[in-house]
Amino acid sequence: MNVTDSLTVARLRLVGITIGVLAVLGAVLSGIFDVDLSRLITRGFVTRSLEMATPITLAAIGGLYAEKSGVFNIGLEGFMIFGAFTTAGTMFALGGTSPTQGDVWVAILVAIVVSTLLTAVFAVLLIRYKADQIVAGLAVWFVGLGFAPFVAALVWGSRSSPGLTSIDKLAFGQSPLVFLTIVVVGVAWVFLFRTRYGYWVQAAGENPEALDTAGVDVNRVRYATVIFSGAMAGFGGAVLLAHAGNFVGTGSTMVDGRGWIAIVAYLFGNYNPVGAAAAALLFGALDMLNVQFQTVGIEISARLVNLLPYVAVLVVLTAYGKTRIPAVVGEPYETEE
Amino acid sequence: MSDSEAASNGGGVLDAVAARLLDASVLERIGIAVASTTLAILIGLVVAAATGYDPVQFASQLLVGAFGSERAIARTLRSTTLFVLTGVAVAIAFRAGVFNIGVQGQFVVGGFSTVVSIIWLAAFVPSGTVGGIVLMLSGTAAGVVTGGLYGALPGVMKAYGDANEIITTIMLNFIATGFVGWLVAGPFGDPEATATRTRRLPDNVELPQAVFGDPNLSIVGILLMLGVVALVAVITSRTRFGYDMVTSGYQDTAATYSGVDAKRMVISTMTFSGMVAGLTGALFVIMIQGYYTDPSGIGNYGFDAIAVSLLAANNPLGVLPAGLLFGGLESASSHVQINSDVPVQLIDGIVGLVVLFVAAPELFRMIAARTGLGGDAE
Amino acid sequence: MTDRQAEVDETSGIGRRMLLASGGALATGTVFAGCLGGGGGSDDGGSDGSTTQVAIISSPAGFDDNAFNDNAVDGLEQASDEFDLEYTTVEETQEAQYESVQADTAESGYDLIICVGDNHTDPLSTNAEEYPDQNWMLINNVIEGADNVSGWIEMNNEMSFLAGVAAGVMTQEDFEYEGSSTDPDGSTVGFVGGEDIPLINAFEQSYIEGVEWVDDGIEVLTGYGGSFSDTGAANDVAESQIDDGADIVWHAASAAGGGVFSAAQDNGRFALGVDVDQSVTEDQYQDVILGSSVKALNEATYTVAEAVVNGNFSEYVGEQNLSIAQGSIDFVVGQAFEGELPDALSENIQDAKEGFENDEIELTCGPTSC
Amino acid sequence: MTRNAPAVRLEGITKRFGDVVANDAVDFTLDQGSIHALLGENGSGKTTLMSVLYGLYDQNSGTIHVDGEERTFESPRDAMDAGVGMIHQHFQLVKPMTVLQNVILGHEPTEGGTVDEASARAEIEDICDRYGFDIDRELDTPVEELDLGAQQRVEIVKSLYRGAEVLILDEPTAVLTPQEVDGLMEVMNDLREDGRSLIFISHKLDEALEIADDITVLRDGKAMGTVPAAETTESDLARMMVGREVLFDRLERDPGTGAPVLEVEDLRVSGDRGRERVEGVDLTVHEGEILGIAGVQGNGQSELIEGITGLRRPDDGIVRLGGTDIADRSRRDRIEDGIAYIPEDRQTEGLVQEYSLQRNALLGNQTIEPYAKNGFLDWDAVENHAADVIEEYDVQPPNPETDAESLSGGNQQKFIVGREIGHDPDVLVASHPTRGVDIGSIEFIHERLMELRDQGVGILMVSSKLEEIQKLSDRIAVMYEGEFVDVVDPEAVTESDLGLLMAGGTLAEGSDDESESVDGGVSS
Repeated sequence: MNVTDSLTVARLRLVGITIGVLAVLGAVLSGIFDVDLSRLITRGFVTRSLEMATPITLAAIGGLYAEKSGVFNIGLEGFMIFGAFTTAGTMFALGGTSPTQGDVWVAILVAIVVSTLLTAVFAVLLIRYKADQIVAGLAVWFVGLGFAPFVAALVWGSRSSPGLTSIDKLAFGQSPLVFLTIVVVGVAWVFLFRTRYGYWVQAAGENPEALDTAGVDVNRVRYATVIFSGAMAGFGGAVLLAHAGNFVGTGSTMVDGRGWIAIVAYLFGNYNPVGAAAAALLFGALDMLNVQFQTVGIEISARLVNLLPYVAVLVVLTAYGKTRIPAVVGEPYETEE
Repeated sequence: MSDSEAASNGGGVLDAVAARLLDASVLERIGIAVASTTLAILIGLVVAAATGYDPVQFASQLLVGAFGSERAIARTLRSTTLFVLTGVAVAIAFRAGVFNIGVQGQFVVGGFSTVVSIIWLAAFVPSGTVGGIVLMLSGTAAGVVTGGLYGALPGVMKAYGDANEIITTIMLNFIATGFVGWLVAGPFGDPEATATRTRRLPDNVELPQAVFGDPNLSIVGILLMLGVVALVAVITSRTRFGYDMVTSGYQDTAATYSGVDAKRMVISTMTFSGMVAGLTGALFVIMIQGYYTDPSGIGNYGFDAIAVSLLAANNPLGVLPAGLLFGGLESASSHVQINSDVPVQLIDGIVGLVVLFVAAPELFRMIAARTGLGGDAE
Repeated sequence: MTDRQAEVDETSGIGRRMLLASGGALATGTVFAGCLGGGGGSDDGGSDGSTTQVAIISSPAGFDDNAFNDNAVDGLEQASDEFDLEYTTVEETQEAQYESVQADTAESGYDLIICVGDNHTDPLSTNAEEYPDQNWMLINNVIEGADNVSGWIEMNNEMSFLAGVAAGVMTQEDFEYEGSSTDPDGSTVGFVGGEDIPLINAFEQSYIEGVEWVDDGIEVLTGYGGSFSDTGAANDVAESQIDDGADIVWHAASAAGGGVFSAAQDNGRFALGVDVDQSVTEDQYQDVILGSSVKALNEATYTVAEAVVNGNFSEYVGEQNLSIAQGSIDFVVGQAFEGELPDALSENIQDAKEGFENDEIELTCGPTSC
Repeated sequence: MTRNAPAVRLEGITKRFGDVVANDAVDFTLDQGSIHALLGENGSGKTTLMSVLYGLYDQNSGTIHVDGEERTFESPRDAMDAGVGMIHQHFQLVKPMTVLQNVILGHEPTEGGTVDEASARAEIEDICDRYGFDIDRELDTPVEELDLGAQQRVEIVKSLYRGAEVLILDEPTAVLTPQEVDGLMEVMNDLREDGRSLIFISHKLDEALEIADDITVLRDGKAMGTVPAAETTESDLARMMVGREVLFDRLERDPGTGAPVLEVEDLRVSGDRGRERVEGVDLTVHEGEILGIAGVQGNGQSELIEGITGLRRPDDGIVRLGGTDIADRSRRDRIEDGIAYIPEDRQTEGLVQEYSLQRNALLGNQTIEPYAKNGFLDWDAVENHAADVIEEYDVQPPNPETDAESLSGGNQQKFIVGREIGHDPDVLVASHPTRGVDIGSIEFIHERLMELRDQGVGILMVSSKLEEIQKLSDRIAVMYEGEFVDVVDPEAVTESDLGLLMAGGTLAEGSDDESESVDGGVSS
């Protein structure tokens, strides 16, 4: 059994868990509370679960690329905040409080570009200046929490934007960004496991010397993946905003922990883009199931049910803790010259 | 005598070099901390100027807000107490090579269980000073134990389930905030209160004020902070446990070779770290809050503590000045809010930048090498 | 009681006018609230006697919530336009800091300090004593026995009840407007809360009672997004309720409420606003905001600020109310729906208000908790 | 064989790391279609020189010529493009990736944007056929599941796949059995006959003499000269390497043995991946005896020793120390019981690199009086201990404040040996006590071990150096695939006998063969 096979098994296991958990929870609760299951599992539920999973999936794919190559980008949350803010700012700059759909797309692109630039600075700190990855990542979060609302306050006189617009639905009542994300997941999988660059990414995180001696510049690979991770997190933030329609910068901002969940999602998905997407969907669906419970009047504390994904992560990490972390994550690679 | 002569030939030079390097590294760490802070504040001032505020006024308000009056100093010391204690909690774990990102959660459950246990016990203990002392001691013990257990949990999961502690502690932070929030709003909520909070601690649970007359700052708190710092410094440098712990942090294989049980070490480190976090929680509720409220509004001491610890190079003694810096910034941000129109998020951003720069000491080494400051880089 | 009656007359006179103006003022006011503040250098302001200096300390939710806190600031904004008055916003989201922030603010020499939210009560009872010459205003509670605190209680329960009445009436009507419509076959309405806390639980319960006052056969779907800032979560809850048959959704989710409006807009249903006329503050959703249940908190801050300027603060010391009886809580029709809504709505609202004025309606919950 | 321009010519290569001169104006010439051995002790600069040639390091001065053309290699990729390949001592393989992915890493054929595995597979199979490699059967196996010999063959195939004309092999025999070494020699011969040029880095004189056409000796970063293999002898080479005469004599031995101190019965220990690596070993070490364990690395010696010292919990069996079964006791208990251990890996186990020698002196002693009392440490006592070890074992620099990482390998090892012997143990377990240590230190450590034995301590020693085993041991146990195949008297066997046993053979089948050189290759 080779590496991709074992990952496939992990992925299948995860999908199994997803379906299992949801089915059991839904069935048991609808039985206990005598609620028709079709009221619980609606098309809207599926749509919202997908939308919930989308930004997490994008950030998770970025994060797993970086970590596969040996760099732990714990700053995903911060980059998502920047992404969301930039999207809102651009939409506002282009179209005031009533931007067009074209403005939305432009804003998403701008957010990706801005995130890319910011991450480039971050990547230089991590790779060239060998910054501690955990701490620098946390710092990105702090900086995001500070500066995004600060700039928002300068732009709008409030840390939250006024209502802008959200992206129009496409076929089947789904956002085009959901479809785009599905494509991204597929491409990310093929790229990582089927192209030479994907091989390099994997080698950079497992044995950078081997890659170096094969004539590939390890740090160049890592620059690429780290910048990609920030761009994807920014993209995730942009998608979040494009679905929500306005920026909220109070408290922990509208991103509200999704970047952290993204990290958990790819660990859960064993560094496989498809697995990460499945994990994100699991979290999204759990969250939305919680909403359904409230709507149909199943009386369990929302606050407690909201903790379910976190508990699930703990159980799975501990019971199925064999997530194989790339061998040299966190270690800067030094070529002698 | 002949030995020392031999040493002075070949070894003497090396000796001097080694000693200089050793000194340099302590100086260098201090230098990096100072440089990071200065650079971050400079960037903050530039941002302030660029967005149309008066940077000089902003800077002076930072200073006045932190140390400009007795009230300011008291406020600074109050935050400093919490930052230092949580910083020590983080430093303990980091020293041992365990990334306890979960100090926030341990701080929350510790404080909450202090409140709950004191309120429960108050019915059995006479009122008055003696009763108050009994309540405070037992409440603090409850906080320490709960914090320790909550810290032990990810330790056990790491040791026996191979679960990455960075992830598990982050998850446990969310769970602590959510679950305690639920408890405060529901089962443990004060039925009389309109706000979301527990019942108040009885009146005899109060620490002597003694300093600056600030009702929320007690000399006991400051002494406790200094005591914990000293205790942890002694434990890490003078005890077998400390040696085991720090050795595990530097090189776990060597620690195992020397007879350290790696799994147990992870658990005891996390427990120790969690106990200090729990103690901080207890101090927070007894000295400052007086009841428990929704933990999502309690402040991010546990997260900022990571930065504090890092700024101090995870040295328990270094945590004192680092905590003072953060306490000062926190205190200043309160002052800036009241007395200026600069959006206070700027200070949050500056704190983020401090952390970012501290994470990249190499940056300053290169700057130093380029500019010829700070002597030769290694 | 006679003193009190006099106040009522005076305040209710302004009340009506301010209520209607509140939405518009808020829309412009909040845009600058974050940067304006009272200007720097107000350290010893107020003592020079010319310009009145006011500080306002936020509730744990913080400013920029497009609702509660901003509404309070809005009154000051208006006062600063009309009088020689400057104000500073002090955001403090940590309850543990209130005692110290209040004291620090008092030390800075403001003529009036406004504390937004019930969470300030305990610290303020200490500080009101500590700073006996300081004028304080507390929103949502009173300090018993303090002669320097003006305590204002907003009857959120009454406000929520009115929203419930409006929702109950409209879900039974067959009503269409620009692509949105009610569902005449079903009678289901929704409520979306921010955080699941006693304050908002009281909103929920009073809303349900309002709906059932109209017809107790109407089903009320309730849910919480878990946050006052996550519009996405509020949107999800509202969509789920709309999926399940709700055609009118009201929210008590502060800044996150925007998500409820967009859910209504995307699914061709209607929503109701809270605190201020949200068809104005969130005007891109005006085509689905039938109306808003509002309270004149801005009126309260304006009134007290004016009193300080005029040197008659003492008239407002003690318990003050924002209530239907005083004309400072009402239901206003959305700006796009002026004259469009069925008469049944205004009739029922009028009946309900009279019910309160004549003490005929009893609510389970108080203004801040049940 | 055309011999026009040399395949590789290095002129005046100087490479410094900070103040340390690793290569000092080294000249080196590799003829086309030949095997050139680069001999030298550890730290003599062999690997550095080859890393310069391979583009891993930039030389400070000097020139590189390949096929007569001067070249500058910015990276290994440049070197590879010029046809230079290198097989590193530590394999440069990505463990979880498959053999095929490893071979083509950095040179993946692509089609339509994705890796064209089919054409890569065909090409690799072609190479395997040509040189008789067997790894084409395992192309889809993750490399980490292969044994070390097979991993080495993957490395060689990798270089060939990349079109290497010049192959640098960095100590390729270190991890192989003598029989596997023969196999490698055959492969090298085939490659030479195919017209490729090989550089063979080694510190084993016999191997160099056997396979190489020319031999260059490095010492302290300087080239001491190049000689044709046919015209030199082991002792000439040894003198060039060490700079003085080297004694190959066996030390005097006192055969008297005392009571058993360490008894192991039917010990079973599993390795990291759960597989049983020690499959029922019995052994006894007596007072005043050195029991040597010979064997090719990876046959369970590490697990056996870890099972005895307490670093690994045995699955089954008895470990009796002075009559008490300690198999269930912890590592710490066993230290306190009197087992001292010179670990296999001094860098990661025996020393904390960032600690001063003083702090390192406490390593393993942190529960033992006088260094610790009631959980508190007595740093003065520790410092005295460190100073004693430094003095007695001549550790350089003689400063307890020096960080361990700044010491040379030999000095690090002397410090560890001194510290462990300082425990006043009943039993000393020594794993590769002189690996990577300079000759002076080797002699010193050997003397100390003999002294300790003479004081009545039982010593269990594992070493992959046969001459060390033969020189020190009173009895030799040969370990193969988790079991002892034989216990022999060192006086009664030759190195080739041992080699045969280590490869799983028995002495009855055949006692000698011509491929083994005479006894006593110098090694470091």
